[in-house]
Amino acid sequence: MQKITREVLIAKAEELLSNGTVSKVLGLKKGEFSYDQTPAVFTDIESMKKDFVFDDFSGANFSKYLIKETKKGEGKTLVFLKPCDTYSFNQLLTEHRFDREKVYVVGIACDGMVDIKKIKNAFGDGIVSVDATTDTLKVETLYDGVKEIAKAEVLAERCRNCKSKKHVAYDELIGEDGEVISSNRFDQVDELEKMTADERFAFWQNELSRCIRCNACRDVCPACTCEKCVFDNPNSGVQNKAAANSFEEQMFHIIRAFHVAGRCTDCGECSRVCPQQIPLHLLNRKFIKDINGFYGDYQAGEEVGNRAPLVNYTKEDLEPSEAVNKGDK
Amino acid sequence: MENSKNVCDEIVRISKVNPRKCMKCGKCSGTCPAYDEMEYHPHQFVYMVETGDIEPLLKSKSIYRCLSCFACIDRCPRGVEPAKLVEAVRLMVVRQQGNNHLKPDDIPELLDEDLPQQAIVSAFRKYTK
Amino acid sequence: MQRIGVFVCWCGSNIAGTVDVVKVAEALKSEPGVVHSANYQYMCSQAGQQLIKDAIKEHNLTGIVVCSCSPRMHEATFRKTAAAAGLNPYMVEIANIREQCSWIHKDMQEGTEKAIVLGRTAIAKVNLNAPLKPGESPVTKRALVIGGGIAGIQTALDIADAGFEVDIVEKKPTIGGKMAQLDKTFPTLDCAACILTPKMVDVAQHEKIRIFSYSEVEEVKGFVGNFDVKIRKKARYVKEDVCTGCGLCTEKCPMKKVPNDFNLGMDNKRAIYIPFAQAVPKIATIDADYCNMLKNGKCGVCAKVCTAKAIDYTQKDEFVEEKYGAIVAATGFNPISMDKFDEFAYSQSKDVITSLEFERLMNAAGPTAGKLLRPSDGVHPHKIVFVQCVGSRCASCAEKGKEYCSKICCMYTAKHAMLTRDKYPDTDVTVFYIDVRTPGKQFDEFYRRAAEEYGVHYIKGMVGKVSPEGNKLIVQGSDLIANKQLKIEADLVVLAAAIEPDKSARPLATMLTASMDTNDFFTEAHPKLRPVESPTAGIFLSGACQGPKDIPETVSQAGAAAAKVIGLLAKDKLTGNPCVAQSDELMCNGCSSCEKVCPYGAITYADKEFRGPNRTTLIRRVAQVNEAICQGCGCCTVACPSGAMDLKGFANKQIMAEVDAICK
Amino acid sequence: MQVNEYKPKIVAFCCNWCSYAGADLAGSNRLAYPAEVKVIRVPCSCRVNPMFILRAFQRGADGVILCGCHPGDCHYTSGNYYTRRRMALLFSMLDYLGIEKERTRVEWVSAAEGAKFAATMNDFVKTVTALGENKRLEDLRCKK
Repeated sequence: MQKITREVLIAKAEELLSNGTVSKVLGLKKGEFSYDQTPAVFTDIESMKKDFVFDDFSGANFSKYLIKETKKGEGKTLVFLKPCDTYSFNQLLTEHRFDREKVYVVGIACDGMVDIKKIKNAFGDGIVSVDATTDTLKVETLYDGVKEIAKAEVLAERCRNCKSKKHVAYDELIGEDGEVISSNRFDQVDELEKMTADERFAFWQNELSRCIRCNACRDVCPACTCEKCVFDNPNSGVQNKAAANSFEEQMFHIIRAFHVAGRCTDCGECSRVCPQQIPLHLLNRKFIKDINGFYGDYQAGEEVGNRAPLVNYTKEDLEPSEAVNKGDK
Repeated sequence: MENSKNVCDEIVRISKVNPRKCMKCGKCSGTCPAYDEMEYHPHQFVYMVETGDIEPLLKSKSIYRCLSCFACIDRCPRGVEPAKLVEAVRLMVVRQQGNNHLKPDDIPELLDEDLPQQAIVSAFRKYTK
Repeated sequence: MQRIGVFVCWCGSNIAGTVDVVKVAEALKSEPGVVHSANYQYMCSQAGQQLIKDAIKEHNLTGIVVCSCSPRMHEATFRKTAAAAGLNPYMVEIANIREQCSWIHKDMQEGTEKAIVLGRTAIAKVNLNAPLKPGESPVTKRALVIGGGIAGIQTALDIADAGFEVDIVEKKPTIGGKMAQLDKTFPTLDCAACILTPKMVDVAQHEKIRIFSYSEVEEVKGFVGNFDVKIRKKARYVKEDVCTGCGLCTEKCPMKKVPNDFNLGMDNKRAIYIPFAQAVPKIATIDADYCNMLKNGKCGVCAKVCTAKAIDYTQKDEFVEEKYGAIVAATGFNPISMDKFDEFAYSQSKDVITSLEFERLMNAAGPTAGKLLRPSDGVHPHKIVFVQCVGSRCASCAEKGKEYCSKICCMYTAKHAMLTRDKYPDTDVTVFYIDVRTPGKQFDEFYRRAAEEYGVHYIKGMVGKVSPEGNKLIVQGSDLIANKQLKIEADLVVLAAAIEPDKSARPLATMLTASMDTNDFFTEAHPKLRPVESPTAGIFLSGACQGPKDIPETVSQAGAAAAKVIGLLAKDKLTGNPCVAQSDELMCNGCSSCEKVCPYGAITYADKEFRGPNRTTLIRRVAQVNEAICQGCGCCTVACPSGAMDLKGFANKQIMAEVDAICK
Repeated sequence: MQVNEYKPKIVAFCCNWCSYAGADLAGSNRLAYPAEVKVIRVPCSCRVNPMFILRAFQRGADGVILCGCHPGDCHYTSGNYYTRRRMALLFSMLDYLGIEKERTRVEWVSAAEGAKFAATMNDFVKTVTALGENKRLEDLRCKK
């Protein structure tokens, strides 16, 4: 498999910019540290050569940025999408969130991205840089010199349980397209379901009590693209910038998960960006697992135009009482 | 069976009661003061005559328990007159040879101070040929 | 800030008996926005309404809360009251302190406390109410009647006589329905055909009525006043406008072994047929399941003999699309299947028949030309047993029968018994019954005549078993009055099968969005006060599709439904329900979730320009609600993740205010 | 009457066409159920946003029950089918978070089922009373 590097992508961008296919490139540029990357729009190849980054830390899902970016000016936007990003891309198209004609998608193969938080969990906060050119990462730390760790150990959660190597949308591909993978992504949900209610409660209390309501999960989520979020809307009745009482935050996470239920592609961005490392993907995966179990397998974004399970029904659907008692056998 | 039917027709003829008019409401039996004394109750008389089930009635002591108070006749919503049927069945029995239900010899034993003379006379009329 | 008036009704002692109304009025005085609070014995009375009107003017009220009976009872009344005093009627909220409080609680303190909470909840809501103005929609002045039995015929005639156009859709090749199959009709014993066929002819000749026979309703869209209906005209392979109904084809067709459904399969018809002599329209129809020409291209006799050249083997189903202002369901009934009642040996012996089959056996146009002959051997039966309540009042055997009383069986059984005895005095007739129910004009007299004058044996008790033995049927049943089990040797057994709604009613109800009960009878808008209307506006009910009915009742209901339709069609414009969905375009994502769940297709999308950052303009796709189509269910409001979609009159904020008030 | 007897707060969302009418019928037939139950009338069960249910819990409700027309009988054809999906997923999620699943319920009550309405409410109040006060949703975020 062709290794996707920064250089390969810059060469592709140069080609597309110079032949006029696209007028700008949506990519990442370096932040304070090499692993700390931030989205950027490049309109010329020089600035791209200077600032564009792509490595094992370039996990961000770009689909969401397309909503705003495609509305700015004429011309197409070039975006490099990993397989998982293409699902979000399709889901947004299904919801008419941007004009497909204004995007040029280059699908790029992906063998998993690294989660810096896992490295930090292993070596502490003082990470200066990480060399991720091989399967063994060389981590330069501030206090302990250079450490080594296997890439497999610090793969992002969603990559460890990668659901698909297949691009469901692209204009062209770099590298080979893969297959949909049967992953073990519901194992953790299973484990939780097998617990008693008290144990589950304890688990979630431990997790959710760390939430600081920074809204990072919402802001990054490619399904959370509302013009105005209900939690910011004074007419919704649930508006709150800062929580008035502790309850409002459970409500935030439950409602957020509910609002994206059936639309969430399980891209894992919410958990990736959570500064408190709350496993938010476990809420989404619960909904996905239930939807699959109750109404048949459904993968959001698999095809443009699919009808999401919550805006659909059959006359034989199970009753809510059956839904909650499914685990009590 | 054929005989029963003839007997029934005869009972209907002499009583001038049409048992088909009965709608099985049970008011006759509901009002009958001799109900507890009777094996077959007024509504059953009507029904059994209607269906031709006459033998049990001919043998039953119930025909002598009816007081002929005519409450059933008075209260029947369809004008069936059950007491007349009971009377007719009784007549079918007592009119046969040797079937008098009351004999003069029985009287002294039945007498008491309160018994009105008229009752004895009417009992004779009722129970004998 | 609203200026709210609270009006607590005593409803005589209905409310005041378990709710301290004075205390409720007093407690609600201090709720936010309340400037006036009163109580009165009967708020709905003229004087009570005057009290509200006066208070609106005197205290300059902007909203009112009436604590009274259910809003389903008097919401409309108090809205009118408010409107009469110049207040927007949608500034009225009702706190249901009767049905949902005083009538279910016995304790005064408990009832009073709950009434206060309910009042507070309504006040919280009315604080957020806004004046609403209903939209208007035009009315298509044409009615559709679905079903061409006596119910549909009468409804159509009455509507048409009032000057409105009516279309009848009948799935069979002729109108007439069940009544056309009947022999005589109780309690007057006039012949069904004699009184029905003139009406059928009236329908055919009425300039305002069109008949779509051999047709079915395929699709219904729209709403009251504006229904769009697609009708499927099934291919009958005969040109309707050409066929003269001479019937020559039905005599020459070589395919003679087609079960005649009009005679319930007791004799045969040809593959091309006219159901009966007085059929309307009198047009032949080819049964494609049996026609050799259609099946394998061999034959063509009918086309050869037809002098009018009406036969067209290539005919296809056609679709007609038409607009209607009102729709009447008149889909009628059928006897239930006797297949599951093994105890009556219906499927074992040809001489166990249903009452409808008996009806055909007695009918001069029936398979025996009106002679009562046993289906098995054509011999005249001398002993007939009728069994009532077969499948009716059958609560424990839902898969076999029906829980309800079929209502018509007692009377038609009395009729059958009487007619048999009248025509054949040598025939002995016994009727087994659980109850004899005869609540109708001249009904009990009729039944008593059967028993008293015609000597029909009525036996209180049910038949438990019928067993064929030789050419006899041994009927084993109980005589509860004699307290005996009876065994009767019968020649013919007639089962008064329960009736059920026609199978086409359920899918039709779904198309019409009209509700049904568990037995698939259409539900009326109110069981007593609106018995001929469906809860769905613009849908009316006629005949047995609403519940078991005899002919006089069906005809009365048909007329009543027609009157309601005429009332609707006489209007030029309908005022809609203003409690409809509303999309806040500023917040709408254009994601189409709302559109997908809308059952009425009331939501469309438009690209709109919005102001973007830095004096730019953005074009966004946003949802727009057609207020004339929206029925106000609110499904879209929940599908909408951003909350851009809200429901007027039941807004998110209002419901949450209610929740808060209850939980306070 | 006991002074400290625990009385739960129950919010019942009832659709206007079936369940609210069923509740009225329960009243007309004088079928008693506890005063703890307070009904909010909504046009259709599909009008009930999960936010309303959570809001009720937030404001101290101990149980929330949602009543609508029987599947297939929705006045608006399909509203209750959506309700059924939404609530199946929401209730399953609440259960997943360790919240007592008995605190939420969906029940189909037709306009003719006054007796069912009363029986349902009696049963629900009994169930919620046995569970006691609703603490878990409140406590989910507060680490003890």
